[in-house]
Amino acid sequence: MLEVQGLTIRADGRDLVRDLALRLPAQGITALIGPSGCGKTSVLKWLAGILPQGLGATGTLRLDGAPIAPPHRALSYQPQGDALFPWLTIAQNAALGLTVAGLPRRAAHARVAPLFAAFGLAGCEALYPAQLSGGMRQRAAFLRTMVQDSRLVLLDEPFSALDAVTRLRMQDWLRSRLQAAPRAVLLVTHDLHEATGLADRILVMAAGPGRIRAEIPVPIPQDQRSEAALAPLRETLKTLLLEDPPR
Amino acid sequence: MLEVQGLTIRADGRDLVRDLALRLPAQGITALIGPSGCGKTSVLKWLAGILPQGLGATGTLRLDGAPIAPPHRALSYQPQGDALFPWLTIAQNAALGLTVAGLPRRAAHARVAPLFAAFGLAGCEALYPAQLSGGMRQRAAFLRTMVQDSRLVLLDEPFSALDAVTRLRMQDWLRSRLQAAPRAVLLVTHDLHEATGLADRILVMAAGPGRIRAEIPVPIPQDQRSEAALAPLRETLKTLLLEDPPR
Amino acid sequence: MLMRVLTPLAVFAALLAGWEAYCRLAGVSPLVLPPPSGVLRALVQNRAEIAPHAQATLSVAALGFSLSVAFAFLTSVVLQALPRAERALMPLFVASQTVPLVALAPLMILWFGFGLLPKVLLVVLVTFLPMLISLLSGYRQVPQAFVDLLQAMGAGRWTVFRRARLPSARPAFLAGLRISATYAIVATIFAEYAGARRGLGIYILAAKNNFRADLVLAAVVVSAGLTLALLALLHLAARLTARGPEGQAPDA
Amino acid sequence: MLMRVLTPLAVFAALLAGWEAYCRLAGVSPLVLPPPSGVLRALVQNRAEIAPHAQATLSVAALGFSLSVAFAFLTSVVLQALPRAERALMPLFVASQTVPLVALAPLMILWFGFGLLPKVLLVVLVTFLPMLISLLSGYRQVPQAFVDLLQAMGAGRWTVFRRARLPSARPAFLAGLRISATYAIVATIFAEYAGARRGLGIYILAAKNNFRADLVLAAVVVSAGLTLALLALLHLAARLTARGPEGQAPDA
Amino acid sequence: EIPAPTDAQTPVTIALDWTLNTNHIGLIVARDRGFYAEAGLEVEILPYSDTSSAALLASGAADFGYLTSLGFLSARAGGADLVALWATMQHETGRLVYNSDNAAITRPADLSGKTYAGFGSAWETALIGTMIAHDGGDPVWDTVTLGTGAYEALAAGQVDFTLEVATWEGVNGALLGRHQSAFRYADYGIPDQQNGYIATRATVLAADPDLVTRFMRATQAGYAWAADHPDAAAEMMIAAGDFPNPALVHGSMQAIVEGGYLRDGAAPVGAIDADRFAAMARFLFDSGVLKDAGGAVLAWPGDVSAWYDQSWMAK
Ligand SMILES: Nc1ncnc2c1ncn2[C@@H]1O[C@H](COP(=O)(O)OP(=O)(O)OP(=O)(O)O)[C@@H](O)[C@H]1O
Ligand SMILES: Nc1ncnc2c1ncn2[C@@H]1O[C@H](COP(=O)(O)OP(=O)(O)OP(=O)(O)O)[C@@H](O)[C@H]1O
Ligand SMILES: [Mg+2]
Ligand SMILES: [Mg+2]
Repeated sequence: MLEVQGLTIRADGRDLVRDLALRLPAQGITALIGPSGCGKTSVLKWLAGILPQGLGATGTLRLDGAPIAPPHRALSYQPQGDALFPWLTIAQNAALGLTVAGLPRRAAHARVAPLFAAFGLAGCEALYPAQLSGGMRQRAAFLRTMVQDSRLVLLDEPFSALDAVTRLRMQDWLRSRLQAAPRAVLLVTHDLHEATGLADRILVMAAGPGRIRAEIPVPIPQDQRSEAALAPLRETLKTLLLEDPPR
Repeated sequence: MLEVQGLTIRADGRDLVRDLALRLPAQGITALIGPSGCGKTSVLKWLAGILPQGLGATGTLRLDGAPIAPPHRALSYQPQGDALFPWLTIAQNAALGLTVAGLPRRAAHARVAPLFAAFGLAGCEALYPAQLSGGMRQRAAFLRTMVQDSRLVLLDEPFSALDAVTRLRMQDWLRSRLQAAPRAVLLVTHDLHEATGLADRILVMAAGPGRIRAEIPVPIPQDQRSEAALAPLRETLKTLLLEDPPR
Repeated sequence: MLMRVLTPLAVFAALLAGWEAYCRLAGVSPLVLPPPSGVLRALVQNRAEIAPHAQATLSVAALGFSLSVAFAFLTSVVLQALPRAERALMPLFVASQTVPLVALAPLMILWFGFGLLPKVLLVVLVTFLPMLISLLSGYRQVPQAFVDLLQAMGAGRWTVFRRARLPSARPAFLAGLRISATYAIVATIFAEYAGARRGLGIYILAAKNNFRADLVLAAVVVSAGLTLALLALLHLAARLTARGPEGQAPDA
Repeated sequence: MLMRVLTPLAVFAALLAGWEAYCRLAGVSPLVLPPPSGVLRALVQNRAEIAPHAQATLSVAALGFSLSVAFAFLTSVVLQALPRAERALMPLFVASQTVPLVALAPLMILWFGFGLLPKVLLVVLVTFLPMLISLLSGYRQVPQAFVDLLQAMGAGRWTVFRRARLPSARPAFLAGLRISATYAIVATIFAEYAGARRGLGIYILAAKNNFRADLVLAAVVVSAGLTLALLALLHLAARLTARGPEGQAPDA
Repeated sequence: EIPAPTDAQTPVTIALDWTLNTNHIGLIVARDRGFYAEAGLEVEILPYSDTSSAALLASGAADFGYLTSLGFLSARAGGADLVALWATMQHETGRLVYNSDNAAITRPADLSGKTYAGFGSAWETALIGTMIAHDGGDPVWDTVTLGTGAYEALAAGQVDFTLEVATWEGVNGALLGRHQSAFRYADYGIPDQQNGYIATRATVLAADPDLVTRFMRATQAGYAWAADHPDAAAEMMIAAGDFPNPALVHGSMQAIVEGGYLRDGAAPVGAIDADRFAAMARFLFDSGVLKDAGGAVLAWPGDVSAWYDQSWMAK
């Protein structure tokens, strides 16, 4: 279990996030949802240990009760968009986390190779990102993240660069992928349809300064999440989100 | 009523859109929905008379039965994003369509001025786009389109640059705006939640080559479109869209 | 902000100090390498003599640069309207940059006399292309959506140019202006070298022929000062003419 | 594609024809303006003499250019790691471009003698800054997400540089290389003018002092040819070393 | 003395004052007839460049320099540590030229108010001013600094007059069929001077007088041979250099020999005449051309005999 306490993020004397507390169970998807600029990305970057230079932060992070300092191997981070390096093949991109961690190239590729099929990328190993469709690129980015074998995966709006239809497809894909190989996930999004469709638990953030306003469990099993079943929850969330004054 | 018949759009000998027919009533919102690359933008650009150079098109366009050739004053086009000119003030941006059409500057500004309040932009006349939030910029773009007094408004994914919460807000705003000042609208989107939330009628396009697969009326009155009421329709649409093979 | 000015100045002062120390300690002949103090003294003592030369250089540079900007602008307007002409002419313009001007300058004096023409022409030759390339690439930087919007409003080619392409090219234009301005003074001096009545080029030539390295370097200092002043002026003009909120921030 | 090559060539041929016709019809003295045919004849007749000069120029240019690229690369690596040093040094580098080299070149010969050093230094002076600026701006063009990704993977500063910044700078590096290459030959000729044993600069100077405008222009043609060959070589190298699918398309 | 063995040749460089021409004939002859090699020297004649030979010599970039009279005197007076070893031309080869069809010019006084194509050296002003004033004119004129472009500009009538070397540009003008007339400096108040000095640094002379002697004697032998065999020397020169117009070299050599420029009376080739040396120096001092390193006009030092040294000629 990952626990954040008293997280305050400051920029130029202004609190972007104030005294935020967070608990992430060892299993399941937690969605972090909120209006633009409320600090979702900042919280995620702090967890990943890559808060931008201008920002200062205080707060404690515990993994199973023991304090840890990010960046930590137990957490892997997937930035917004796919962030695939255009000058590397898909295989090289997928192995990036391993080679950066010091694994020899050959060993890293051996670790990555068996996963391509499961990620719907069989035969794409030697292609370059520009040769792939948006959905395939996104799956390659997931492969790069998942092969790092961390305990918690931090996803910053993984589907925001995709069109809505591909997004629906990728949500289905991610759901089944996580059922096949469970992993704890923190998913940042501002799309309530996405959050309700994927998450086991939704944290609603409010802006000015950023804080957690509500924690909403999603009690519907993953395979029964039809539009009708999710409708009441979505209505609630919509009201919650639209309550927040526009910025 | 606007009528398109036998529209075929070609690029390099390949048909992007083939033999497409379309009828737009004089009132209400028609959504054009479909996967990425199916040709939605191309159809809209053909209607606006701005098909890119590489593309060739054949087809007829009739307004109330009489053939017309785009660009035509009866149709106004709003490109993806907000396309506000950063070097013009909001008032100058809003008056752009009028001044380009040859109206003197003073007269154009006089026509635009009374509308700022209704578009939630009172006091922003002399500001520059960079000084406005995303939602305000989008409203300014709508103001620029609506003041052109065309009979049909062509919107290409007007909300795609906005975050999900602002998008919800802007959908509500557009709905009420159109109720206050009705206008026929053709709304291109690939977001089924958006299409069902706003449209009176949904045209579902399929790719390879682009064609209309289904025409689905949305019989629910605009003020009763709760998540629950829309759920069955959304489920149908989702199935329809996901049926199309991924590209 | 203050630090951003002070640090380079400190480094510069250190360089000068090192040069001065080297001259004094190694006892270098001032004929070969005068110390900075010697250059400064020469500059102060001969300021009355240098001033008219500097003024002559400045006028030629200003005239050539203005003509070059005007000419580049007109050419860019024509070329953006005629893509075929652009494709035909740009390779020639680019190839023209590979000609060693050091060889051409004396010939140009022969061809065009020693009036203003050859010097202005040389300045134009040096400064024209960066401007033209910047402008053309600036026109291309207009977002397609802006063009689409205007065309759907019924705008013709010229309206699209005037209302979207031209304003979009402003940053690129300023960048080109800055590059060209950096070379305007240097190119003028270069042209004067090949033949002139007056100007820093002539002054440098005479100083060199009279074995006055200190005066050569004094003239170099003046020339660098003129260029920096020209750049500062452009920076100011860019700020003053900026439209929109970026008028407050330095956008150039 | 063929048209893109043929149209500029046709325009160029037309220009040459106009020049030739002017020389013949106006009866210009070939001492002042030789016709293109005269230049060509001079070039062919004196090719054996020009060749060793061209070769000398090419070696100096190649050496200076390579050193400049290597030096610019090393400097860029150091400066991107030390932002404070970058802020302190860049204004000085930029100011150095405002110095009229025409004045400095003879002094450099005096300071560093008749050997390779002053000429190579001049080439470096001219070509270093465009490279450095291109590289530094290239490093900055790396998407923040790439840096974030690597840092979250535990990468240090150097790994981020090597795996993300450096490859991102490739297009900017190639652009800088092209700009610098355009000036390498010209700068060498310029340096030779101030003092050399051999080289196109010396050849041009001698031809000029012997009143042989045709030989001057022949040497100019050779120099332009060398520059274009250098640019073509770079283009080829860029294509051959391209990674990814853009390797097929011209990316430079 | 014993010539050094040929396999241990001492490298020596000499910088030129101008693009290779007949003034340098002795250097080419000495090199190509092997006089230098016999003296154990491997002489490299550096091509002319935009950097003056006086500066190259003073800075140590060359061991010897072929300098114009003005170049030597300015550098020496300005504090450069140079010693003249040799004077090629026993009389002034320079002269002031104008187009013969320019009816407005008949005498130096007519040059007042005319346009002069100059070269950017300080003594031109003193020279022309003195000539005009000596002839009773008002020494005011317009200067355009053109360098070598001066001759084409004069031929094209863009300027009224310029200075030339009679034995080079003068011969070339005649070959091109240009009708030009000239005023000799010495006729209008300028002391007749020797021209074309070979100099070295005093430190070189002090450190290795033997080298200087070997070099200068071989050079002298070269010039002497050239004076005796003008046509053969011209051929040698043509073979050595890249001369577009061989007739110019022959014509120039002929003019040099006929004009008594190389050999004047009984004096050995290259001898420096003390009186004429001092007279010219005096003229330059008095007309304010010579300045110190700080730019201040120098006063006549009274004696300049230490500025040259021809002890290498003595046995
Ligand atoms: N480097 C920085 N310096 C100063 N302020 C910053 C910096 N980075 C972000 N901010 C501010 O912090 C706030 C939160 O930004 P953040 O990116 O975390 O929001 P977000 O919730 O991820 O928004 P979005 O949904 O638009 O991605 C914003 O108001 C932003 O302007
Ligand atoms: N100028 C062009 N030349 C050739 N093909 C083009 C051109 N413009 C678009 N296309 C192709 O036409 C097809 C339809 O493009 P279009 O932009 O109309 O799709 P869309 O439905 O709007 O997609 P999206 O949802 O991604 O905006 C795509 O396959 C695209 O690659
Ligand atoms: Mg974010
Ligand atoms: Mg589209």
